[in-house]
Amino acid sequence: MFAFTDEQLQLRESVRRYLTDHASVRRMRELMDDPIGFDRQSYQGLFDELGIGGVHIPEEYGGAGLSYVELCIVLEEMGRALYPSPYLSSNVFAANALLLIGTAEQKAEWLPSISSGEHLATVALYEESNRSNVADIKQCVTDQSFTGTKTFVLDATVADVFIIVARDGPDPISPLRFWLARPGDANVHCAPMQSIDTTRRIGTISLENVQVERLGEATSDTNGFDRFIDFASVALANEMVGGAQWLLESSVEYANNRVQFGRPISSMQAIKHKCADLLLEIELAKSGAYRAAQAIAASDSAYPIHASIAKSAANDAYMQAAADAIQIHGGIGFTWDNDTHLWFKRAKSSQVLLGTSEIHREQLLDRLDLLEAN
Amino acid sequence: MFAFTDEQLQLRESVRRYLTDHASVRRMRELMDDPIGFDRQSYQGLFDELGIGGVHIPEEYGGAGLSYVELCIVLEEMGRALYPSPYLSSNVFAANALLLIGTAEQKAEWLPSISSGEHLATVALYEESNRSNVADIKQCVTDQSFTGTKTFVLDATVADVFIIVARDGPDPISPLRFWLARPGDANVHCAPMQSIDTTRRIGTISLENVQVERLGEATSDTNGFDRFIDFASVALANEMVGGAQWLLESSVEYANNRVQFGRPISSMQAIKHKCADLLLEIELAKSGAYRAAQAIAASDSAYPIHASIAKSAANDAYMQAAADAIQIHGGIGFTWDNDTHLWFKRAKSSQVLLGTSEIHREQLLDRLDLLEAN
Amino acid sequence: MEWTETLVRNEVRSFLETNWDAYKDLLEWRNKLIDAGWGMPSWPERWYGRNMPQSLQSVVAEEFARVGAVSVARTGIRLLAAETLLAHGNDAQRERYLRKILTGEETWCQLFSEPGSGSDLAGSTTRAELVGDDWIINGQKVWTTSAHHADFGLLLARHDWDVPKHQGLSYFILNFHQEGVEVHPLKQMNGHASFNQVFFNNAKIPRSDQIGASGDGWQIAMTTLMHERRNAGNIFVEARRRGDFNGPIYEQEAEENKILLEPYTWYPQRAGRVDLVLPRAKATGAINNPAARQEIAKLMIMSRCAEWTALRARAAQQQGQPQGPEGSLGKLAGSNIARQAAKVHTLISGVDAIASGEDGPESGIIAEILLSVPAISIAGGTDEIQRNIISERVLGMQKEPRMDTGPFKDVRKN
Amino acid sequence: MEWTETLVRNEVRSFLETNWDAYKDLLEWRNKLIDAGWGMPSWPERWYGRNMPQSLQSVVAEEFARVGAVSVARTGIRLLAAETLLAHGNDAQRERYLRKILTGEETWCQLFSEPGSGSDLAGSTTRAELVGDDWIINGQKVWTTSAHHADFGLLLARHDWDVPKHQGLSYFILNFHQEGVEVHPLKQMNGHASFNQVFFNNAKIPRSDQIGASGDGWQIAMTTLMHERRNAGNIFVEARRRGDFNGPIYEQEAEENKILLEPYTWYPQRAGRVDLVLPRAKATGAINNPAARQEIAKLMIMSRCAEWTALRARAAQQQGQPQGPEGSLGKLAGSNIARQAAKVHTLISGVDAIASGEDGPESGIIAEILLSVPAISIAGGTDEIQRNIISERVLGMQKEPRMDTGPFKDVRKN
Repeated sequence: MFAFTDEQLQLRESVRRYLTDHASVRRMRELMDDPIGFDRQSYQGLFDELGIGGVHIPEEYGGAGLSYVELCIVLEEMGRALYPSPYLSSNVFAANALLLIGTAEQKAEWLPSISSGEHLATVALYEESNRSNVADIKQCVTDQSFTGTKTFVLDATVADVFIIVARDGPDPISPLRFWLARPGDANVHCAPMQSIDTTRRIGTISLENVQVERLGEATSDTNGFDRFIDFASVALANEMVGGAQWLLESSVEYANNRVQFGRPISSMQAIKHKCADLLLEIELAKSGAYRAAQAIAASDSAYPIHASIAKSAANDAYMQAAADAIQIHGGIGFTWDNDTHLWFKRAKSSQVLLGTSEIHREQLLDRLDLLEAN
Repeated sequence: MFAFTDEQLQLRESVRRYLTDHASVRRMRELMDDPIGFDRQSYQGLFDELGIGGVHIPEEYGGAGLSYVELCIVLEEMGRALYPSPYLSSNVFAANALLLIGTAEQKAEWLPSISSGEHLATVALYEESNRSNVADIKQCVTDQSFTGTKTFVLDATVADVFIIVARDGPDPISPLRFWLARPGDANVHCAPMQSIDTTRRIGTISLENVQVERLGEATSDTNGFDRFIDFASVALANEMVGGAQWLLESSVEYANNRVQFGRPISSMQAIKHKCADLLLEIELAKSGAYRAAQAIAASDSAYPIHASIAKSAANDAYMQAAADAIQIHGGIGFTWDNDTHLWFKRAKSSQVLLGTSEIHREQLLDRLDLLEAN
Repeated sequence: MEWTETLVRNEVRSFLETNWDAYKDLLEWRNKLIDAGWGMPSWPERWYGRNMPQSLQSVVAEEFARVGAVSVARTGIRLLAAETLLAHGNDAQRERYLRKILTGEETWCQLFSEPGSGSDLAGSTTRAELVGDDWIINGQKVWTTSAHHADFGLLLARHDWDVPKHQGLSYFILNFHQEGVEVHPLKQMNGHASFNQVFFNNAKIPRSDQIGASGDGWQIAMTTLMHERRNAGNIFVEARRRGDFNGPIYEQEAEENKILLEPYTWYPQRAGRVDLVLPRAKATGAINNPAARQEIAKLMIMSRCAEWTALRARAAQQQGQPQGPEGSLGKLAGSNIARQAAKVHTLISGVDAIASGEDGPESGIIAEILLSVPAISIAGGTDEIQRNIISERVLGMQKEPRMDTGPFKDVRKN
Repeated sequence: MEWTETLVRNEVRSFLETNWDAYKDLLEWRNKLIDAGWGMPSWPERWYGRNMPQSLQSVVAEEFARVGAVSVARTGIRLLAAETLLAHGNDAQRERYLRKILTGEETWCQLFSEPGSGSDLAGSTTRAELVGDDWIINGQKVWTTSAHHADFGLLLARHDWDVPKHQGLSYFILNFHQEGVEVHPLKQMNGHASFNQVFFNNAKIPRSDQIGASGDGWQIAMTTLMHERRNAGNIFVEARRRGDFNGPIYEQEAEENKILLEPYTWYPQRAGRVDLVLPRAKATGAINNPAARQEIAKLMIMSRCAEWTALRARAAQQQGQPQGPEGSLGKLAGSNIARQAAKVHTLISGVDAIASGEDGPESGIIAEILLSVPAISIAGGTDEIQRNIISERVLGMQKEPRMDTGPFKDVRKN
């Protein structure tokens, strides 16, 4: 174990080739000014050409029936290419919520259209109270009705259906549950939010007395939220290490070509050692991300530990890579026309979504303790 | 303000010259195997030749009547030279306890003989419960009698008198007070403790039903302990930046002389940049240490903030300098015969005495908050 | 004449009593100041000054501040141009340019950095060829602040490719008002465009606008850079509030400053905005999070110690003590502080950190900090160059082997 | 013969069934093993082996372990000597030395590093001069593990000072049992003396003990170092517990190991003892301190990710995939982990961190960690050298300009 199989390597290769052909940086720069922010045609190609709309979704729901490892390979490549699309929000997060919590009927209703790209779904997690710790959600559903504003919702303005996370009743310790808000409700209002990362669109959705449908049974276990966040963190961590790797490669290439004082700056220890340290940090983060994906794929009960490790290591490696890449590029790295800042901004948005490293480190020790206690 | 005066620079110069003449590393290495651990003759010379036995002790108690700034200059030079002596324990810590808390009678009784070197005194702070946070003292004095074991007592085996810190009564929130245990009591037992830093001797003292004398009045304010610790931390921080400076200088000198691959290693960016970063960290720590000494000298009410900053900055700078110095020296820096490890060990003992950086950082925010509230 | 503090104070005070009037026209007032020598009193008497020691300048400034008197134009890099002309220009050049620098009628910029020579300024490849009585300039400069409204530029260009790189450079005054010069704004990752690229396509410089002799370029540029380092921070000198005073002249001055300072509005964000940390930590509740507290405290400690280090350097200098290492460390300290501040702001804000513009905390200032901090360890000499300088000049460590000592045409370049 | 797993397993099993006896004398048993070719089955048949592919070695080891059979002597660096002799020695040398390496009768050490050439091994200045039929050796080696009980040393020395440094080196077998060789222990800052200094004062080496030709020294040393890297960690191979088995032969083996492994007792402390962190954090209550928790978590994350990275490298290798960068990062990761572990141990222990020996926590192990960790980023190639190697070999970055390419006598040295 722990080496990718030949099939997995082929999957990586085909996704990379597809994104090289269909998701150039030039195209991405055009999309940054686009109100939609992604290319419907290349997104649809993921389904039609590559068949990765539902990598980890069972075949009965229209997916490819592969494991979380394959999903994470796809995400790593998308992170590397900084591919702007609702794939993470719809095909991963929303699909996960359905897979983990939904009833058989709900899965049958929604997963096939998500897997085919027909519907875009997104999960609304953030609100005023949980900026730092995503679990500090206060808003609630009462009598199947929800009123409130969710923020930092990925791809809010293009989604066809929302999965709202809210407490099941007004008691502040009521369990967190997921609720479907059907499209087309007149009391649902979406607006884009300005973000430093224009390759990952966010928005607000405001709901007023909107009837929502609970995902899963009322009696289902109350750990669904934690599980969802862990799965999401692992997915994001894999996307992140792909981006970090791109930054390192582009920095090394630049340093090999950039001459100052009569020699390439890649011959200077300050630059060489920075890159060596970065390689180490990124490879460690990759191991964390891969291991966590594997733990989920293998239903390893220790996966929450691996999820904390993966997100924390990816946060630190990606931000370090982003800062170092700009530094290695020097002044040119701070300009708009150079591509480095696009990955820098993605690193920043990834770092804060689903918890900074401090949150995950604190959680890791709790979880290690819990594991030992069991 | 903030530049040393000419007199202060002269004081520094004369202490440095004295220590160069009387406290060579060779002599220090001999003393490391000595049960006493310091050179009585050179220690006595501090009083007789240099007149710095009571730098900051008022003239009426036999001192030089200078300020805390001058005391800290002396300590910085001692730290630089790694001068092994009971100066810190007796002339600084014990003298401070008397100055800050003692009654006029107690000062008159003890300070002159401490200032002249006739008596060695030491303050016993640590016990089983306060290894990490020195304030977590549990032992207490009841009916003027103390039973318990104090550990990590500086120069325990050579001290003539002990100042025990203990709670005033069995209630765990009773105020912490300082108590004199007179010399010669049969129920006081001292033993040396093995320490990684053999240039700073520590020991245990065990007392059983020993009658102790309270320092100061029973009604005196209960902040004496905090004040004592802050003063002590500032003194130690100044000692530490002297040691850090020595490590940097010796590393630069070694790097300028050490040739590998046909060039001095000081021409390699990895070494140059390490030294530049270290210089920055040390100079910042010096500023913190000097500023705190000045705040105490000027009775600036913000001195607790400066004390936290000074100790924390000195901890980090000294340990970094110690680790970097060994790394720059390479294999030779790890050998016993090279001097670097002696400063490394002092850095480590200084780092943990009176609180690691984490403690001081946490305290700093409390204190900033308090200052703002007032 | 031997200046003393009392003498200076009395003279300035009497001059201001007689002449200062906030209802005068700015240009008129400045010309009067220039003629009287109170605009740049440390300059030579022949060139609008009073030959006064630098140390007494603050007395003059105090008296100006006391009555709210406006001084000569000082913002931007115009004074670097003036100091360079004073040190290396000829009298005709001083005559032509100095007064209008001080009146503010003509603005200047610095044309040193190039796309291929960022850290390595002396590796300039902008080409200067003498054709008849004109130098013909071809090439490109970059990182040029204020080029879009500059009248003149201080230009470093190469006239000789057969000698080692530092020896083949010359120094010119370039007039922006000509066809061969194009200025394009250079947009940064934080959305601002504080800098420009300047392209020369057979731009012309009359021989009379060369400063010094051919080959003196590097040495003269060092003078400019020395003044730049000395004035670091002074760039904002005139931006101070004049809340207590009123008069139309202040509006004229404010208008001038507004244009000049526009490119610098994000500079405080670049430095990390340590001032915002505690207030925001309290507002968000992050002050109660022990992990955040550690990082905030680290920042506070670095920041306070760096301030004190700067004070220490200044105090030692004022007491005439030999310069210690403290003075050369500020830039590197600033980078570390800014980086830690960005980390702390992220930690405090959580997901809010990425919301920008009006959607973001502090009306987008937090987002702007996060996108501006990367510049501080690059602009004006990267951290790596700073560490080289500190290790060589302060610590006396050895230089690296040089690969660029031969004739410049043979040196490997971009 | 074409070896298969089944064939190997059957043959070894039958050999052991017939011959293995824990009541045999260790030397007698090993000679039998050597003659049968089961001691080093991957070696050539002519030299005590069976020419078996490396991949089947584990099958042999499994069968030995199953019955608790002792193998040939493998600890220390003796196998590096053997592999070097197999690769570059002549038959007379193999005949003379190989068997006694495997029986354990003669021990070896490596004489490469010098005080003046630590990172720069090829800068060796130990002098070898051919006088008659003897090489006369003068100079000094250092960091020599086990020299105090070595019979022979693998010596790198310089015979030619007029050629570039890598070309003037030769490789010898040095006999320690002579007057011209002095061994002094080298005490470390943690109190141990795991290494030695070795001084040569006209030490003699017969011509027949030169390996390869003059000038081949560096190339041969590379073979030794390659095996050293490959065997890293294997040094402890024989130290495994044999709790299930009894017999006098184990006592003989244990005695041999005790001597050989003594210098390495502090190596686990050098790596930071991550295993002690959580138990001690719980015992001291530091686990409840949020600042400590952050640092502990950082350590756990680094340490787990590094373990997984090593597994990843091994798995890819086993699947025959091209080697990724993971394999070369272990040493640098180990340094970072050890440093963070030292930080965490200090934080957990507070003042207790400095109490050593019996007065210290974990019977002085914590203090020993703090005094041993500094070695890990130096020994076997400093972190700086590792970063050079990684950046050049893995990332394909450029080398620094070289200052040591001319005749060695003209190269600047210590």
